Amino acid sequence: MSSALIADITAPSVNYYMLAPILIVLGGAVLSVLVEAFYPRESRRSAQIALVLTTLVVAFLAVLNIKVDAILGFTIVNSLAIDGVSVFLQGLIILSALVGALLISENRIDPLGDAFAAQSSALPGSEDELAFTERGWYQTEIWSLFLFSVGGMLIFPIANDLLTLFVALEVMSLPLYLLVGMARRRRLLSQEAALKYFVLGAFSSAFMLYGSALVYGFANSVELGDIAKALSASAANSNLMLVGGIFILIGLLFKVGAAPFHQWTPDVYQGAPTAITAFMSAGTKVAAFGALLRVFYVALSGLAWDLSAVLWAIAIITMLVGTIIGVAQSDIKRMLAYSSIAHAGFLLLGVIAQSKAALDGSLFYLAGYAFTSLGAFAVVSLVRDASGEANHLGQWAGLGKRSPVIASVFTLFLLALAGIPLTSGFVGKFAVFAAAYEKGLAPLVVVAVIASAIAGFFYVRVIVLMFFTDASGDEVSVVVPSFATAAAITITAVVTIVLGVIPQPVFDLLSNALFLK
Amino acid sequence: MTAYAWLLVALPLAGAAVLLLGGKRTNAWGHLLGTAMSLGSFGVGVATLIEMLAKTAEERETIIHLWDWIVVGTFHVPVALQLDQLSISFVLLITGVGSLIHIYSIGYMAHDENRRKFFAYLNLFIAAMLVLVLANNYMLLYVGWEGVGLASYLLIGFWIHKPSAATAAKKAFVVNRVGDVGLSLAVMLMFTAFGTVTFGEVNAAAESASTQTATWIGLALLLAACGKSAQFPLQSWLLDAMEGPTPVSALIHAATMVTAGVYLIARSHAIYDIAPIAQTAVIVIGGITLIMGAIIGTAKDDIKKGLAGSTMSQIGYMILGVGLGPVGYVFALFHLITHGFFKAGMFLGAGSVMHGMHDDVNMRHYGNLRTAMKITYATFGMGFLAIIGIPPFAGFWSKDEIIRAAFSHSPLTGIVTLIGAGITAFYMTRMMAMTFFGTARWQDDVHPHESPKSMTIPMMILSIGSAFGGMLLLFVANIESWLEPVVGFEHAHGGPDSSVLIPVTLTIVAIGAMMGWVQYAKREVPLLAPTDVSIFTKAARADLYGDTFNEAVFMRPGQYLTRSLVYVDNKVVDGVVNGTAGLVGVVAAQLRRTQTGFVRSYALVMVLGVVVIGAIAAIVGMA
Amino acid sequence: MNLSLPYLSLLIAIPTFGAVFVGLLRNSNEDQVRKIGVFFSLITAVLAILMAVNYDQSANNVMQFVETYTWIPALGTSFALGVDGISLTLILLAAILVPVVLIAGWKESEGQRGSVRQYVVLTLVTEAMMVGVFAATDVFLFYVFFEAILIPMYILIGRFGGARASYAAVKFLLYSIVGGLLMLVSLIGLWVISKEQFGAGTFDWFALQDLQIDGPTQNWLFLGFFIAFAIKAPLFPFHTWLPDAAGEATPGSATLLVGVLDKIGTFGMIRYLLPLFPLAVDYFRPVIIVMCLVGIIYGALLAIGQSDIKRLIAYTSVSHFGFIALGIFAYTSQGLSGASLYMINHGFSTAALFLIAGFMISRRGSRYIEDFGGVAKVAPLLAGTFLLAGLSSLALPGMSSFVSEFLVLTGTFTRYPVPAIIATIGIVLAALYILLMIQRTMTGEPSDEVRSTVGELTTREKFAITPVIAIILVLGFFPQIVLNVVNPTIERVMILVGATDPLPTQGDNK
Amino acid sequence: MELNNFILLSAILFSIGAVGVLVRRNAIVVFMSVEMMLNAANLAFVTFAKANGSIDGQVIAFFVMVVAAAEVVVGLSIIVSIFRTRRTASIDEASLLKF
Amino acid sequence: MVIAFWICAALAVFGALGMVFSKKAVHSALFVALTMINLAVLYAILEAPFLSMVQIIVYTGAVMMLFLFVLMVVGVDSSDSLTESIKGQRVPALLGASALGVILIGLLGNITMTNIGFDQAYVAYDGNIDALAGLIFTKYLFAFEATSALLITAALGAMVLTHREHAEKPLTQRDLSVLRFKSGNHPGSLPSPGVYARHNAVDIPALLPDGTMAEISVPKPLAARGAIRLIDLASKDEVQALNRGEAVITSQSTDRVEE
Repeated sequence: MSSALIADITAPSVNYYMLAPILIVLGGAVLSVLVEAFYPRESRRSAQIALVLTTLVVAFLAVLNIKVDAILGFTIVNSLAIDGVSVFLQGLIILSALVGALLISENRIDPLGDAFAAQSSALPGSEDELAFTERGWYQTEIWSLFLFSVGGMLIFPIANDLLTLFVALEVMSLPLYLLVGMARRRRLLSQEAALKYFVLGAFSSAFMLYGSALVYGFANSVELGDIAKALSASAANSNLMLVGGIFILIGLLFKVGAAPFHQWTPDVYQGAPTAITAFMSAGTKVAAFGALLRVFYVALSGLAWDLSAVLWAIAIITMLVGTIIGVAQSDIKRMLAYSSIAHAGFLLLGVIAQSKAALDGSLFYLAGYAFTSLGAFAVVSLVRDASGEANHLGQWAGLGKRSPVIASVFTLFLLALAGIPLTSGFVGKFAVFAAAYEKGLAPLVVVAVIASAIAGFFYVRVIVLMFFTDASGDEVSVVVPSFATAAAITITAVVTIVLGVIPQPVFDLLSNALFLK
Repeated sequence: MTAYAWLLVALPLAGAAVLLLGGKRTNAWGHLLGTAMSLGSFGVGVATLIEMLAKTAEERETIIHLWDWIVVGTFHVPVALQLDQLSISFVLLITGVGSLIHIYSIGYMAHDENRRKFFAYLNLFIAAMLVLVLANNYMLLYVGWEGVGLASYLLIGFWIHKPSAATAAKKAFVVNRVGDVGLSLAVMLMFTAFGTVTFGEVNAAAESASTQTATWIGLALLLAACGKSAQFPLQSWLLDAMEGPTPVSALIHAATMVTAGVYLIARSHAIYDIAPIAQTAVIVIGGITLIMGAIIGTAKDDIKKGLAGSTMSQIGYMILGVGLGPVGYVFALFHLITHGFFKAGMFLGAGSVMHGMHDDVNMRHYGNLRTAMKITYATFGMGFLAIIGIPPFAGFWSKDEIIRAAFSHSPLTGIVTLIGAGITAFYMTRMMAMTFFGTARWQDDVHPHESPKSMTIPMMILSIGSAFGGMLLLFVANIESWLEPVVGFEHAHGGPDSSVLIPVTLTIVAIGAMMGWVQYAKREVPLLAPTDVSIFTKAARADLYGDTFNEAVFMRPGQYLTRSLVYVDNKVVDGVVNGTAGLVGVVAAQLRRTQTGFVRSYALVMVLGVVVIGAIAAIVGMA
Repeated sequence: MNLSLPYLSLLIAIPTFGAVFVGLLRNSNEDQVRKIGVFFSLITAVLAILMAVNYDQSANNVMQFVETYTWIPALGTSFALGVDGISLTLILLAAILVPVVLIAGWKESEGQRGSVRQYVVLTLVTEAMMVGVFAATDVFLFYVFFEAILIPMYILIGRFGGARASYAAVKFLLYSIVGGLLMLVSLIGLWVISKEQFGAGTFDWFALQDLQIDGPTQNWLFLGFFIAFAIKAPLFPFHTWLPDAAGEATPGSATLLVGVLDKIGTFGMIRYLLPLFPLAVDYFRPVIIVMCLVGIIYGALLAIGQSDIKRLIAYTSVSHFGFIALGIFAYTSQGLSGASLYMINHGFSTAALFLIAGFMISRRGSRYIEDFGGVAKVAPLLAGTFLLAGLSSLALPGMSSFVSEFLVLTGTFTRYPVPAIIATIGIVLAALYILLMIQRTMTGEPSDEVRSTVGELTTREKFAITPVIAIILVLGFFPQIVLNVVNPTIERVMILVGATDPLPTQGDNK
Repeated sequence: MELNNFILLSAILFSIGAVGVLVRRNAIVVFMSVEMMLNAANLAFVTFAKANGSIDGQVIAFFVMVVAAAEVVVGLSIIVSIFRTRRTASIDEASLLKF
Repeated sequence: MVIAFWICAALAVFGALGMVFSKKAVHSALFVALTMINLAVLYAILEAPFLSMVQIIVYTGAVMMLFLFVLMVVGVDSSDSLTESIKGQRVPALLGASALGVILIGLLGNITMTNIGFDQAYVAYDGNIDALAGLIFTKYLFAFEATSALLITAALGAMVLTHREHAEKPLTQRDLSVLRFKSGNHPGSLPSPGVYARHNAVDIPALLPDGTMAEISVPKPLAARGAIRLIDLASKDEVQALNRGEAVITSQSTDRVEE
């Protein structure tokens, strides 16, 4: 190998402004690993929290910088696309992550510490574990993992080629698999959730990868733009492209929790530490839908007609499965998980519709849903009995009496999830449904509306339990949280209302949110 | 005075308002105020009449426009009073008889703790009845129409603690409502057809209206009249209405309110004049009720119910009379007024009897009361002579004219009226005999005595009316020409001559009276009603099965329907909703089982999903 | 007095402010809270009356007191308010009833799951939203209020009601949500069509009237709106939530619910269905009229069969709403004006019925008819007012409801004689259900329980109920007060939908 | 040499891998099956690289191997940690979360 | 080459099937390794020498070793029952997967594929590895960098989940012995029981040289149950005799339970 030839490899130009949010977050993650290695244990946790929050804030400023200076375009030989959508999604992900970080940092509500096992490697119930707990140790590696995951989420929706997409998927998912399994309480469930999430995640990413291979075979490139070109250039529909496209979609649909690839959702949402569930439900959904939108809008729009039947079916099944099975749930986290499935179904309408309005609607919907979901799970983490969170719905009876404020806030979130006006959920739903209707998806809109009605049933049930039912004898209480969770709940509640009452600023933001093709 | 005609209504209305709103504070003088208001109204009526008399016949009709009531599109209804010969006649009847009954009630209700309220209701009735007869359009008439219904409801149920009274009141109102539907339909028809609901315009437009329209309107109005005037088939409430205090029966259920149907038909004469079918229907209804009421009257032992049956029958005469057209209108109204005198008088007499008999109404417990209650006997007797049509008492003149008119229409109607006259003579004689003649059958603790002056004086005044009212109206007031400008008048042609008819009628009356006398004055009247009687008697006692019919055809099926609908609403209509929710629940519970908890089965679902999606895509791709 | 104030915004803002104020009050006892609530609702009422006084009956402009603020341009919606004759009267109705309800229901918020403070706050919030829903001239804004009002009402029913309140509240909410969602679809449809035809989507009520929509599309869009309104109104067979909700809610809340809130349905029919979907209205009219007729008779028969006073009143409302809708879809000025007037009258007469029934129920501690009897003897004034309210409900001439009911019937008759004849059965049944109830509760000898518990009206109760009864009587003889306001609006609606009153047939063969 | 055969081979391996995931109870074997699927994808990448004459497929396959390695590490550590707790590697045992 | 393909393909499929159908996980792992190696050969056939080597090194060398390693932790010998325990899983699973295969083969079987080869691709580069490097460090630079995050995550994850930290510093040998002696009793081993029993039995205490019984020599559980069989003290002399080697155990000594 001659040195002359190596010199021939001209280094790609890198626009660091564009990359800044990602680099900052991943850099923060690496720093966090170093902190883990070299910082004394006693102050490690606070250092990590400070580092993570700083990183996220700086990353958000970097996103703003992109936005304000309109530094848009492809970078690193088209592997990343920085466009209006990217900026919006990245900003949204970072904000969700900030709220998520606040929740993860909570260590007041559980007398034993935060939501994570003192040492995940210690056997549940072992003397070691007890010793760790008694000493008040924390598994501070979660912060590094968290930042890595956020990094992956930031890349996922802006990846402009299938390889980057795949890698980003893994960067995002692997830390989550781990985080899911690290709950302090009910560790068996937590580990089981991790295993399920992991196995199914790997399974689905195998599909996605295989699809990428087929698409690569068809287009001789994995760049989304090239794929679109190849699609429009080829006269006949290629089986390669069809199968490949479907398989890629499957990988993405898995991540967004669309039926029939949704079954991990309830189990993982239930088993994971609630703070992680909250973060996942917001961050993963945003990132995955961002990616789904990009892949579908940029690369696969040529297949839209071939896939329409499939996507209609998936959207319908997703909406109905999410809402109908949600009716039968008795665990609040599982219920919210099914709600998230249903919302994925609603959002699929925006994906299928393929228009600027649909895009705006979907992005708005994501923004609204992310905060609402974060807030809802944050409230879930506060309702506890002696053994940890009181997740059984029966235990929520009479909550309105014990803690009217928290119950009211949760009601707000439920109403937003149900899509009642003056909450973000309604505006989002409206925008998406309107866009879908505009593109001739009226039947889907009707199904969505029916599903919303069914979903209303189980949201309302919780409200009934909280306010209209007398408490059971259980010793359930709403714990007074630390500033972090209180702040998280306040922020999410405010955002939920503000987006519902004055959504126009967000729509203004979205006005130039387009995909670079 | 005409300009102040609104005082006619306002005075009693104000009386009612003061008495009702004033509460217990007005207890002491409430009855006096009520009576004063009624008398005041009468005074205004008299003054108005005098003013009217000064005018020529054509100028006598005056419309007093008070304010616009409802104006929507072309639907224009004023609150306006129509003063003409017809309405002023009614005004005087109502306020006159009404005032007498107010006075009577002062004594009759002296010991009732709610006397003030009674007078309030009476005032309310007077006001409503005046609205009814003074209205210049059917809508405003409707207000009076239901207003008197309300007053009747309140007064029938005045002794509210008596369940029978409450039921009777409700029944009266509901049955009246059925009739009211007729009135509202008539109004709607008129508006649809003519675009107006005022009497004048309707009557004017009716001249060019099609027979069909007129027929429908006529039938609808007849339905209304049936309800208010207790005509077949809506007669059943009147007998029950006797649960109310006797002055009420006298005023409302004899003299005034129940005759409103006659007034209504007379008012709408232009409609009927061009609708022979409707006219025939009126005649048939009148005839049936005439006979029915009379038959019912023959079997009642309750003095008030007997009189009520008689009222039905007499109103049947009037209805039949107005059904005859211009030959009958005037005489029907004539009979209405005379009937107002003698029937009110008899009711007050009955009240007086009851007053003396400890509120016992069973005539089988009476007998030979003429000795104990001379004034009552005398006044009642006057009424008796008037109703059976003995000349020169009032009833003779009016009834005779109706019979003559009926014969001029057809022999059948004539014969019906004659038979009616015969039965009337029978049951009235029976009543007279059972009450005032024969042997005293009083209970031991009953000591019949004459009523106080406040009661007897009105009775006396009314008996004077019964005696001379007919002649006065016919010969002095010349009622034919008086009412002719309003309702039209034709002399009866055809049929037997009065020289034949009067003797025949009187003969039949005499036969009826003889039979009654023989049976009830000459023979012993058992204390308990005999049970081994003919099916006719049984039927008559059961009000000719009117209630039985209503119960069997409307009430029981209605109750059944209601009950089953409640069931249907809970189980079916609501059931569909709850069922949908339940179905979702069941489906959810089943679908939930798919979430087995096994990773591999989730993976399987994914693979199957992929397969199905692939298959769909392949099929779509090929298609 | 001619003040040019932003009346509508103020009418929304004052109760809202009151609600916040009451909500934030600390260290105040229940009576104070209630007094403050009444104070704010009275200010609102006064302001509403002031607005009504300033309303120009002769003006030709469609909406008055118009206010428009930018809201969500992206969705083509703005915060646009304005009133025409119908909405003006309905806002007045709401503004007058709220203080009445607060005063009449002084005690009914005690001893409930929720606190008195919540009750007052929720009632005021409901009032603000009711004003909003009637004043919105932007369909989106209307929808927002339409849906959002469910929440305070839901809590009012669920937290302050009887034993099965939560079931009733859920039923109410779910029904409404289903209706609302169907309406949402149609709303979206309208928006999309406006986008196609105008280039930009809009929800402006005026602009939407210019849309050219073909028949089949109209039919679908119509259905969405109609079902939502039919549930709200409620028309048969969408009524089953009402007896439960009204039966379980406190009398005050039931009054607001049935008296005002449900009017949104019929109001929406006039405001939105007729001008926006004239073809569809024509298409569906036969079905709707049948629904109305069934509702009139069915509701009345069911009312007869009830043993629970409040449920009975609720069923009477089902019957009344049948009349209102019948008037609307008769498409005559009498029918429409009658229906508009009916809305107001029904509001007051139902208020009277519910509130007085509430007085009785709170005394006796039972909602069941069989537990009463003989009330008239122990509480004649109570009985008298109840009778009066009942007479108003059965549309006795002289009461306000007679005028409206008769107008509806006449208006219907001129176009559809047979349905009008069938509807008159409802008049008879109305007498039955009201008088049966009166007979069973008021007459007879009072039982010992009744004697010991049921007392005469208190001064506060008299104070609350007097204005309602006064209005019922005054409007009975002077309905023109309302009709003068409503008529121009109705005329405009008639022109918009291209309907004209049938001319008198002059006795020609029909 | 038919490159199609390579693709068919990759399809077969992919399907067998899927079968493995579906029928094997041992978590480790399940995981191996996933690896098998990834390898099938790699084979497809490499084959298409040759077919299309572009080296990208090979690069991607290389990346996949790295990613797979990382995934294996994480996956196996999860499996080990579960094994420590439950003393079983059967994936069916992890079925507390359901319905 | 064609023959090589068929052989490798057959072996690869065999390996894959073997993986699925082996009872023992270890066998499965070995079968996977077989497939991997064959894939490496196939890569070589497809002119991807670098990948071929990486396949062997990374997959067969590292990944499969990791698998085996974990299998050892879990238990090499454990064999799975191949009977299905989830109701309704196996048949649909096989059907589904077959259908998947059928669809894939059906849809992919008849695609037209060119065979361009890498000549063009290598023009700018010196062969396969340079070409790969050229792409990795330009076009796929970002993915490359991102994988580092993946690797750190993996390392971190493995540590977090499996590395056992201890709450305290572990004790050294020296610490342990100090501790042992500090407690003061029996630092050494205890005497064995039954030393002087007439027949070998654990319930009979040992006798110390002075003839006293060492009850500590009897296992604690027996002592706790009171099942110690004490030696007849009268025979002390005998013991001493025995000690001196003057006597033999005779049969007249009787077993006695402690009085």
